[in-house]
Amino acid sequence: MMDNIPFLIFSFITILTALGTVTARNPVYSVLFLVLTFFALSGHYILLNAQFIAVVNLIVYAGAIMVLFLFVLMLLNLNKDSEAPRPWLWQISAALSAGMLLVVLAGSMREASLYLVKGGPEAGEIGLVKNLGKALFTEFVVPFEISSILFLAAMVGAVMIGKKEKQQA
Amino acid sequence: MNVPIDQYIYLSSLLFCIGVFGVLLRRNAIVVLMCIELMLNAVNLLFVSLSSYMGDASGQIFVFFIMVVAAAEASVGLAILVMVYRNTRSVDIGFLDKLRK
Amino acid sequence: MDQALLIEKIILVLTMLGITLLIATYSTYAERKVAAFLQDRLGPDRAGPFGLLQPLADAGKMFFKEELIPAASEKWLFIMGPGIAMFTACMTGAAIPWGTELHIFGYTLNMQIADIDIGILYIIGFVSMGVYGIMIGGWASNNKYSLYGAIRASSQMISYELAMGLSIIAVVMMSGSLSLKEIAAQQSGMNWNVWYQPLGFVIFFTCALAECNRAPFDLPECETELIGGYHVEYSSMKLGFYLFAEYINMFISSAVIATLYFGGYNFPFQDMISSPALLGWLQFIALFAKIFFFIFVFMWIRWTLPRFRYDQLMHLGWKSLIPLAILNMVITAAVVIARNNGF
Amino acid sequence: MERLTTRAKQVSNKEMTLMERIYLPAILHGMGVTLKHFFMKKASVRYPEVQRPFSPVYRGVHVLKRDEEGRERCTACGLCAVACPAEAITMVAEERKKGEEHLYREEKYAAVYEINQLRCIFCGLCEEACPKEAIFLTDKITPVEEDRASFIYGKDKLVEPLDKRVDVSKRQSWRLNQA
Repeated sequence: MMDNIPFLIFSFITILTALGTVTARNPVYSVLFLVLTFFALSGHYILLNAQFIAVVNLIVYAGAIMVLFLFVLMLLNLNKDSEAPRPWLWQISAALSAGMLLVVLAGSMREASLYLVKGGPEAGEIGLVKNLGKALFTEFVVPFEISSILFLAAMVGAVMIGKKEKQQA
Repeated sequence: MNVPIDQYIYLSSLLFCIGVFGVLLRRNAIVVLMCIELMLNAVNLLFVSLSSYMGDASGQIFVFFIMVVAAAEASVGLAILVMVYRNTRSVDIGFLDKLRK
Repeated sequence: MDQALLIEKIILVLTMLGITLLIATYSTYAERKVAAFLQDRLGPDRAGPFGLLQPLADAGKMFFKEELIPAASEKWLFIMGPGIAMFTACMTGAAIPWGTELHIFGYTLNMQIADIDIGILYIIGFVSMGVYGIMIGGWASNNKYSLYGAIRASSQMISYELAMGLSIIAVVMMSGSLSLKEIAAQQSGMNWNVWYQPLGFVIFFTCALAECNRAPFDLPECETELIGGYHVEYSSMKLGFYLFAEYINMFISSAVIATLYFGGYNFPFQDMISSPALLGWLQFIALFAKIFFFIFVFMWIRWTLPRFRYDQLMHLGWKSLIPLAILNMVITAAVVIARNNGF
Repeated sequence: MERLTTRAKQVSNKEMTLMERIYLPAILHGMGVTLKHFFMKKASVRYPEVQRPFSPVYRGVHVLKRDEEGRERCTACGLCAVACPAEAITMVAEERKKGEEHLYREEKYAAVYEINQLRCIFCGLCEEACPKEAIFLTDKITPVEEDRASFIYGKDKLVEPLDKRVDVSKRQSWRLNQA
């Protein structure tokens, strides 16, 4: 049971900060809670011997995407509690439906054929960048290229959307 | 370390449901986007844990692709939100169903 | 983990943290001296011989100044901001190989705190975290100038991280490893990466300046426009933390530059030294000599070049450095493939 | 038109060459310039230990001179106050009584003589106006005070002490040379 302690700590932080993200009144606090969630998830990844994914998770999510969110929040000056809360009934029904989804998910997972995955995580071989890179550039090279095209399209799209429309006005 | 795989599954289910709860609960479109990121991360956690337990790298590669999609989604989504804010001075998702009426 | 190793690591962590803080402290003194010398002045020379106690005087002043927290600020975030800046700055040093090994009192001390397999990614990760300290502090102050500083800092850091990563990729392709220890070990003698990657070095160095918010890229805190930028509202030791974090970042980025491009702890003709104990010490000294040189260059640039305008900054980052870094990456890739195929 | 400065540079908007657009040579050149200054002789003077010599015409705090027998030279004619562009000098005249001949040289003397050092611009016009060679400016710097009232110097601070005469001969001889 002693071995579980890091896992339990990280899980606790993950759930707590995720709830914080959802419930914080101020969107800036939401962003910061989410960053903490990503840190805790990176901790999980390290426990699972996936160091590369752990660091990339930090760089991409916490270092880039969340900075983007924070940037937009600050740019639009949305940091006041401008959001009117949903009515009570709505809140309760949201909690109910999410909870029901949880029950369904957990129940179906319980019955899933988990006999394939017994024991603990494999000793740190797969998570190493060498193995991941090999898989990425042999087996998954086509999806990789397609994802780069997706990235390019997203970049061009974001720039086009963000541009001020001068010609039409 | 000897955490059974079930616990990771429960954890990521819980995380996913928290994300769903947030999407249902919040009206601020930016926070809703963040809740979607949370759901994506729940899936990531599941992928990584399974990949690690089964000794197969494909799961982690998938996480990689999910991150790509998440980054693309965040950049385009935020660009759209900035434009919406410019036009309506609000990022309330309730504001956007005007087209329906 | 076996206990002796744990103790050794703890000692090493504390020592390196102490050295980092000491160097950061004396960087403030060096900054003032270098600035003065470049401007035909003498600089601080009152506290102690040659003003050597000046950092202590500064620290004392910082500690005893009145602490102000603006009434309209987000109090907790306002306090957290400098802490995050300091924390991320201190965390980065763990992956840098400070030497091969030192022989002290019969012990052999491995001079890297954590030989992380993906050391460079770890450093980039924590550098990209560094922006949170500035953003949170700037936003929580509830002041328009600090908000401007925070927004500038975030956009500047995101923009320059890209070119930085691309220029690192070229180095990684050459050495075939993401581990800083491996990269440093490959550059033994004078076989430094800078001879193969001069363009990459220039790009990396420029980006390092921008990431550290040093002049000419100190837009987040430019005094003339933003009266101090993100730390306008800060006083006493919280301000000190921000300034201190900047100097730690400068030290760490000098160490990274030295490791990636200038051979790390390697120095010319090191094969001629047969005693491993002496070699260990000399390598340690060589690395720090390089680091000090780069810290000096950082300061030298600060007191030579004027600050960029915001559009010039973005222009340089997106339209010059990133295309150049991509070009550098493609050429390196072609050469590496050609070499591997025996041309 | 006559040039106001010799350093004026013609602005040109010509297309920059590639070498110029890289900027690196210019940056390196600039850094060379600053590095040269790094090794140059420093212009600083370590003040309390090293003091730069004053020029002979330096105008500092005033002094009211006495004559050879120790009598105050000032006759309270008020010419200095009239000459003063900053209106820093005020005085109250009084007649010399019997038995005060050893104190005051003329029949009239200044009972009160005040110079406001905060108003004074140290132009030296009082000195020029004085017909009795009574007021001079010395090479002393006004010391620091903590309240404004202390900057109004009365006779206690202005008149030279009997045992510590102020030497203004350098200044006198310089003025003679000028004349």
